[in-house]
Amino acid sequence: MVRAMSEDEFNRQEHGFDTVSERVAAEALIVDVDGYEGPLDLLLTMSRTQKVDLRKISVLELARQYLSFVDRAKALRLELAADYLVMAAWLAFLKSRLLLPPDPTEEGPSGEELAAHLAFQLERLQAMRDVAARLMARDRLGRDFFARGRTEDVTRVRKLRYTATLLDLMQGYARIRTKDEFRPYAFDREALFTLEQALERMRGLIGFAGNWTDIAGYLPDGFTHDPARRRSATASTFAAALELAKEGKVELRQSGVFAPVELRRKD
Amino acid sequence: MSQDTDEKEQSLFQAPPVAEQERMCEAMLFASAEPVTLRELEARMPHGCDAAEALAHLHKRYEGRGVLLVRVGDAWAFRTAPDLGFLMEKETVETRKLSRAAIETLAIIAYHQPVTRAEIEEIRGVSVSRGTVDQLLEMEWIRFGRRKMTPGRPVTFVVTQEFLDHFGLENARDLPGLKELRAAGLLENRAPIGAMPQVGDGDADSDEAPQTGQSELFED
Amino acid sequence: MSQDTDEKEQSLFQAPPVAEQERMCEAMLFASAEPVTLRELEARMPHGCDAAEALAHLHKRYEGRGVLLVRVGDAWAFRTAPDLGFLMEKETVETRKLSRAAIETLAIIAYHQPVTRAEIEEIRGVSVSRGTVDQLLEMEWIRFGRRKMTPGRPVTFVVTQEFLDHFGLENARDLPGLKELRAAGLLENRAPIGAMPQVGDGDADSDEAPQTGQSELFED
Repeated sequence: MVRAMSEDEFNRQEHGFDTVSERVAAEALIVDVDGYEGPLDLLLTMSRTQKVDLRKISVLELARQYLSFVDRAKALRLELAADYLVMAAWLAFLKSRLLLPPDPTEEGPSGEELAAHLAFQLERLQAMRDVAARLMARDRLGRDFFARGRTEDVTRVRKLRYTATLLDLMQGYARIRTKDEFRPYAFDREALFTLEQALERMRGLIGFAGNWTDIAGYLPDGFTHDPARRRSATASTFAAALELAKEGKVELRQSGVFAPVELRRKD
Repeated sequence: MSQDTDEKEQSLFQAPPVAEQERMCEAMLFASAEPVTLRELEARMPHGCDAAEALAHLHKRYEGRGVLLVRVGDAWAFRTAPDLGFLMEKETVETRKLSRAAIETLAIIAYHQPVTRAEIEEIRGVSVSRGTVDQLLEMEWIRFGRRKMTPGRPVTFVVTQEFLDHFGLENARDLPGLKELRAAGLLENRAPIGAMPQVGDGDADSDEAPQTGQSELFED
Repeated sequence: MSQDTDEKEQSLFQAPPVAEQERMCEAMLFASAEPVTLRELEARMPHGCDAAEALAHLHKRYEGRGVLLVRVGDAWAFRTAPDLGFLMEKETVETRKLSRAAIETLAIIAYHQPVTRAEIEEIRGVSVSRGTVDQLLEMEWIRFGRRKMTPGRPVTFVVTQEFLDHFGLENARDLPGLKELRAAGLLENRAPIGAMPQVGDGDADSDEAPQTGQSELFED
């Protein structure tokens, strides 16, 4: 366990595994990564071996410790989650920044600034853990203090009230919006607005089209939202408009390429 | 030495003062759903307590208050004073969960408002019963919005201030998008692996489809 | 004659005496298991009542009793005194055991609220699992807050009145250690600097350094 591991043990293990038992111990350490909530958590645990205030922690030392841990995992040919490797790469980068003299041409934050931020993150995580523990240790409703056990049940007014929670609402919406994703493919006639339908609809409406109106306004209700339905309705409405123009019932115009196609009753 | 132990033992088994016993009875009767018998009270109190005496004090303490200590058979309970019954009307409201159809209809109106009945049916994929809309109108969670400027000029529905109050929303735009719902684990986990959202990418740009759809709909 | 009518009218619209208002609040709060808001109390009381004043008296009256009047956000409730919990074995409700991740997530939301999912992940250094947020939402200890006015307008999480009630907090400012954390600068929203690795981080630029580092690491 990393928790219980001293510096000495770490150093000794860096020199390889002499015995089977050492190897088993090292593997146990790696397997225990499962018990950690990510690299930051592991770093926080490792930082405890320094036995100092988190504000005075040696980030360089911590980086060495973490990198040797990752090396051992590799030596054992054990897979680490990507998060842990990303952190290792970053710490290697940080280590080099901390060790090498600063390059004045280099942009970005200095090694010290990066180290300070990491120390801040560790301190903040530790602080959140501490307050979480304090919070959970408080007197709690239903365990240490109690609400009224018998609420009043006067039967004078019995009014039915329907209710729902925000969660119900969101789950309901999510249910509708995702149900199509999983439907087996089928030719969907419901999304089709036929030329015949469009013609019939237009014939009924052109009587009112005294002024120039965008043919997009003739799309039927219920065919304007869903892209597939809208596409079908647009195509058939356009074709129907052409048909009506051919019959001499309407005139069409378009002011430019991709401009709206407009329609007017021909008297 | 032995005297010390004696004293300790004695205090250990000594019943708490009456005032303390009164507090105990008060708390137990308050928290219990049913009237509690004298025997039950004493069984739960430290050894040597006299619940009857404590209750006598408690009874007196609550005389003339908004809540009274009353005897129910051979048990005791707190009851609100009979003359204040008129204040309890609200407690008798029976709440019932909204039906699934109503919730879905409401959700679509909230996310897509202003929206026509035909559009609701298009999104839900089933027709919306008259009763559902009427119920939501009656609850004052939705109301009629402007008519749509499309042929037939259909009426639209929008959500009301009461709706926002009930769900603790500042405005309907605060409703989480589809992507956020999924990231929060609110979608049933049935999506094919390839389509699974990755954690952490929920905030930025990958949410385009629902996001833009939503904002478009709200831009008027 | 006219004087008589005046007096009658006055008494008709006069609020009841404070002692009576106190009884009313006492009865209403006793009758409800949930905290009741000041507004709700006043809405149910006769016209002209001052629930706040009545509650102040009531609060004093119950000091040191087995049942206490406590404040929960904008609302008030009677709760048994915490030192008497040992008597209530029968009433104790088994709360669902929260995972370590859920507890930490809850604490982060409480202390940093309103907080986005990305910020929670930044603090914990690990992605927030779908079930965790879902569980906290379901327990009604957290809810969605306003969206952040940052790109993508991510939703935020805040704690609820149920949370305050459960942990016996008057309001979120009373969280244990809040002042100390703030004084130590640990609640500041310090943006991650430079090339810090981030959870579930997808954008190209902030990922550069680890990328190069990583390929180095694998060159063996």
